[in-house]
Amino acid sequence: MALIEDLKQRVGSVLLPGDEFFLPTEDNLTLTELRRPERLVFGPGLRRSGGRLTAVKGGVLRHKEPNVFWIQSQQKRYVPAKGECVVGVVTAKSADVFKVDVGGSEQASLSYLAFEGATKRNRPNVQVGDLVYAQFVVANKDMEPELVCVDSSGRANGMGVFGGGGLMFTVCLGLVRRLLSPSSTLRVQLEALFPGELVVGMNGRVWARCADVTRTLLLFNLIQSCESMAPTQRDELFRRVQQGAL
Amino acid sequence: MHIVCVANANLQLLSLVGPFCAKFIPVCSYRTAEPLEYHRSFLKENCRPDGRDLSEFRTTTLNIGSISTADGSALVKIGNTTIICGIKAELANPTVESPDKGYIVPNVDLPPLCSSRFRSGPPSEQAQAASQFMADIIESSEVIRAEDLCIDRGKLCWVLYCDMMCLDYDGNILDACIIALMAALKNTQLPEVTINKETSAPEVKLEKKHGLTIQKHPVGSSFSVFDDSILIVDPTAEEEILSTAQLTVVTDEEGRLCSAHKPGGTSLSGEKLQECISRATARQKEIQKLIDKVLHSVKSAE
Amino acid sequence: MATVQVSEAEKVYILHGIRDDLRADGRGCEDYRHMEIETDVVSNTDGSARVTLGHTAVLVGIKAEIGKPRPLVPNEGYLEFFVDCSANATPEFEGRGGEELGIELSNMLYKVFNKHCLDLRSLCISEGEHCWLLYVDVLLLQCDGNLYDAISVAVKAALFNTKIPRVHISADEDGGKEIELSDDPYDCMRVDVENVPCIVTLCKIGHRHVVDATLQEKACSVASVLVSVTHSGSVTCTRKVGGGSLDPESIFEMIEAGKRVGKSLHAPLMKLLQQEESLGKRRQKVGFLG
Amino acid sequence: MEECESINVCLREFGCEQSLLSRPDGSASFVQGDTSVMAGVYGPAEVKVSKEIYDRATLEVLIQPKVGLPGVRERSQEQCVRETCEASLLLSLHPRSSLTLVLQVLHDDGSLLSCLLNAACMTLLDAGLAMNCLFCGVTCAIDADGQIVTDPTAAQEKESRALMTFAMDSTDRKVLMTSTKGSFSVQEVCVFFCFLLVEVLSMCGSAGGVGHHKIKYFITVRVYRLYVFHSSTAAAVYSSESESIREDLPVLQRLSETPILQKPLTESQNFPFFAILVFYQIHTKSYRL
Amino acid sequence: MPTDNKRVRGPELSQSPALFACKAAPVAPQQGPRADGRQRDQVDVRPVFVRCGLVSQAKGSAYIEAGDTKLMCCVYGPKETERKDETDMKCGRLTTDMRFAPFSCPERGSWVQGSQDKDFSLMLHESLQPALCLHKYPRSQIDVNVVVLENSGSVLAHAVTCASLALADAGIEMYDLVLGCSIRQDGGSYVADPSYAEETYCSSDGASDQGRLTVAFLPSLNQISGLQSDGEMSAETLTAGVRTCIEGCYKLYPVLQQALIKAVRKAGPPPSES
Repeated sequence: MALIEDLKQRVGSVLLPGDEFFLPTEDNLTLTELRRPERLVFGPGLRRSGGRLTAVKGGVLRHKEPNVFWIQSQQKRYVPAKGECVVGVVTAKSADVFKVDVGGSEQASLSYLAFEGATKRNRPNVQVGDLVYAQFVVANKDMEPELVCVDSSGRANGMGVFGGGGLMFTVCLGLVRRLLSPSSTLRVQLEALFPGELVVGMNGRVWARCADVTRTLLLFNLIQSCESMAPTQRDELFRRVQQGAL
Repeated sequence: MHIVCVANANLQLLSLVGPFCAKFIPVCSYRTAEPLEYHRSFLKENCRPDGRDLSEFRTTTLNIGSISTADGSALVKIGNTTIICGIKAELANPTVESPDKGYIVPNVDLPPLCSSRFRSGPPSEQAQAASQFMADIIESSEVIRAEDLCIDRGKLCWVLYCDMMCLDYDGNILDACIIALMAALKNTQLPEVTINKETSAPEVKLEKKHGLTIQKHPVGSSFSVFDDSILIVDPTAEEEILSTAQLTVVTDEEGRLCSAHKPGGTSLSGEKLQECISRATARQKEIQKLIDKVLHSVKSAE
Repeated sequence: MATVQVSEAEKVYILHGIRDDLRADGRGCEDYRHMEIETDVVSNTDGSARVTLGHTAVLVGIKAEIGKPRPLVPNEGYLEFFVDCSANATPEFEGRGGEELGIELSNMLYKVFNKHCLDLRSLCISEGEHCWLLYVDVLLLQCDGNLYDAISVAVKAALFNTKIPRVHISADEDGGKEIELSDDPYDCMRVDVENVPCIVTLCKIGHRHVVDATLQEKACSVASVLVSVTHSGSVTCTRKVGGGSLDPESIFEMIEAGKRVGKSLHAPLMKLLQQEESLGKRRQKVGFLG
Repeated sequence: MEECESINVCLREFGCEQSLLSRPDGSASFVQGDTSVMAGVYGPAEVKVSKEIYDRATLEVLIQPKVGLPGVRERSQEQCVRETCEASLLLSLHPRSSLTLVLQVLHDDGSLLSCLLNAACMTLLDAGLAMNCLFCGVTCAIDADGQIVTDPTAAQEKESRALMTFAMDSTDRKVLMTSTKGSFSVQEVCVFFCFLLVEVLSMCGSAGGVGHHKIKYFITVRVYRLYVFHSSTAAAVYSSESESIREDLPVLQRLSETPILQKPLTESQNFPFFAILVFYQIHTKSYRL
Repeated sequence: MPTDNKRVRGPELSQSPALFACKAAPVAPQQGPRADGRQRDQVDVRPVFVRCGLVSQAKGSAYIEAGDTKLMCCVYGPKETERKDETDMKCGRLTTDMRFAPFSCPERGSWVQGSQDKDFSLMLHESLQPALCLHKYPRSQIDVNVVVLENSGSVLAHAVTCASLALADAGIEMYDLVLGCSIRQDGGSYVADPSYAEETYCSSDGASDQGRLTVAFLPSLNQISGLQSDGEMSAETLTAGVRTCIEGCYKLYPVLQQALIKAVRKAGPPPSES
């Protein structure tokens, strides 16, 4: 298909808002022709309206087999998306929900019952100001976002209220994605350098705890400085840290 | 009686019977439930809910000199939209930079009285933008030469406070403001001022009055863009809210443009703009005729 | 304005009492509460007075400054009023509430203390150029009803206490005028307060009206009438306040009563003020906490 | 009918830098000659109940002049910028939230409104907000001799007979906003439109780190003379030179990024370089210069 | 004074040309018939022109013209209260706003509302409130906005009349209409419904009984909802003045009734209950 070819050709190049691609007209879909149209998936930054596909964000076009396209862009403000795990701060308690600030435009709600083992009698011990690691089950533009701290089988699976100590800080959303990517060299390098706990929320909030406060702070500074560094520079920096230069 | 109408059902009805028959079906609820669809169904037939076609202005009426406390005044009605303009002349010192120039200070006020969308307190952004627009028009078109307002170079000059107040907001206030301002300026009578040589104090002869020299007669025409393509003239308040862009073109009697003001909104092609300009030129002639006619009747009545 | 919650039973009690000319604190319908007046309480003003009426406490300070007369009346000085409703008086005055009441009160004061009651021409120094400007600052310290009456008495007392330095105008070499203030602190001008009115607030409660209503009584009334009366019994200002309406006959009665009460208020007030002044420095200052 | 030779109209040197403020969600500075504007955008964030719109985000634009408080003129400029941004942003994606765009004028040396518009566009882009199209603003002046000056300085503006500012969108190349001052003939406005040739000249991105891109765009607006008479279709020539951005390009130091703004871009700088030429033409009956 | 950044600014200082006039403006005659030919010491109010329902956007509106005094009033509501903390569960809230157009007085006024405008708004509020059935509109707010287009005396009195008409036009439940009337007392004689010149003119010597009086009156209930006087008058003069004003209100009453009937007729017959 022409569109796919067109798109594939542009993979890796920069698109700007307003760049358009034209989808094949619906007339091609005839009943006699048995060939099913290829399923196309458009991710963030691409918008389909009628027969047009428009880029709405500035960034690099990415592709994943078979036909998944998205624009990789830089952003600071988090917009909740279903299924994403985030680090939030509990800001209020009401009758049966907590209000959690996740950095979006609206506070998310988190039910008392959405914790592992929580029942009407056995309420989780969560205070205002606590940090929680939770997952979005409802996140769309028209509804209040809703978080849970259990997976589909009712297990905590790493989610829930954070223990004491540690440090939370905010980085840009691109760095978070890099940290979470399965092939992230950055994460591996960090782990090698400072063994400890690292919780990364998709909303750009990172929580870290190492053996002592000094190391935690070092880790925090390292991650922050990684935001605008090339791999080679980073390697250099890490090497120096390892040698105790910092 | 029907309370709520399903939009789609009505659309079909409308397309069958045409927009004019739409009045017989419970239009009110359709209008409030789906205002945009309601308007679209009319625009499709090249007419508008109030019976006008796309390039038709509402009836414009003008009343000149109704406020005796003002030095010049005019009340303009375009359909329901009502603007009153009162001009007060005062004496002041000219600025050091331009010692031979007077001041014209236009201000537009949208009080809470004229529509429920305005709050009392300092002027809204819309009112401020309108004031700035009027100031730009006066400057661009050179309606009055600022030098004419000078009485004694570097010492004394006139300040014309042109205060425009909206009494009924039903869209298209910019056009109405320009007409009101022009008519009020033409109606303005300033007393004679002389400078006493000995005391160098001004002396005003209130009984001896003269009018202002009006150089240009700018007239505005406002347009609204519906659905990025349909252009309608003289929008009502409802149409202004539903439309995606506004455009005001101001021309003078020589056909020159004083302003083409489009503060954003959806884009417009050059041809459409050209269309607007020619409509505005025609409108300028109509309005100038109206002002002259009313002024004449006021004079003959005296 | 400061309000209190009054239950229906209390209202009926107050209403019935007033019907029989018996008020909750034992007063009659045309009696004031205990009033205390002290003048010259703030040393850095030109005139000041403190008045307490029941629990209502008001402080008035007057500053005289030289200013330019208004273009329309070039041969008169003028008064400026500012009422500060401090949140100390009642928490309701915090923010906008106090500001609105302050404007309302000062507007009323402008109307009451107009040129009919003061000789504003004596405040003129040179016509069209200089005049005395009296800044009257009213501070509400505590609110227990009947603010208008307390403020008007305090303003009158403060005006009585005001000492404006004498000025001498001399022509300098260039023909211009020079204003010289007298150095002698005793060489000063006094304001003639004989004709200055006092406000009497009459509250319509049931079929009768009472003078100097407490907050509880105020809560029972539909409307009140302010009458400002001079010593001779002429009325300088009237105003209906409150959400209700009154029939004409009761308005006439209230004006008549206001005139009667106001007239009888002036003589003892003036006597008291003169008495205090005659004490001079021997006077024992009470101050705010006394 | 004569054929008009191309005249050399140019803009002052301009430049832009993005993401230079840490607090806002998107920021940019735009420099046109000596005119310079700094901008920041916050959002989508929580909205005041009184300003909440049920089906789209509320956009607020605040313009701060170099000295003093914003007045009526700034309010009028705010209206222009806001409505232009509203047309290009997809506000319906973030209902019941607020976007706040703050524009700080650093120096005004003419063509301020166009500089404000350009800074606004760059900021929105930097914040990664969903947009239909980009837009750019350009100011033209007609001087006393009838000559057209593009991107005038304050001195040129003062001497000019008429002044016009346009904003064009990048997809349809149509007029988003016009604001004019002074009087001019209908022919002149046609010429103006003919002149409007939006040239998204250079847009370069530098990439650094694993999957981390910093994209820099330069939008140049150049005005050319068009030769087209009686043509009613808008022809767009869209030529782009693109080079894919490799993941691990050496990162330029932050500091060294600033001078690039002033310098013309060269291949040697190893920037991916795009040039998009867009000819914009409109139907005109006839014009003469 | 802080500069007004929200309006187009003029010069720092400007003065009315009337201040420099060679000849003083003619003063209102103190004896004999008045400048506009009306009679002294009689309840000779100016003929009024009243219209209801002129403003398309408002729930109810009225325009009143008495001599050269021109006023317009619009009513919006009942609607949700703007400030949540002021919501009254039992009773509606009435807000009044009265302002003068800058060109309405011989001296140019400022756009910014002064304390005088606020005082007028407050008196308007006090005069109208007793006539409204506010308990029928719990938790809501009714806005009354008055604009004075030309001030030729007795503005407050006419503002009250105009506002009550607009309220009636808006279909707000009321116990009665409210009418306003004012007089100017000048020594032993008085003028009813004074013009601007008669209102502001001040007598040269400190003669007694100089004052102005405005009364708001509910004609069918025979109640006074607003009373405001200033100047020095004896209690007897004041009482007589109030009676005069009431008489003046009764004179206006039929005109207003006619205007309302006309407006109701124009709105068309009520739909039949079939």
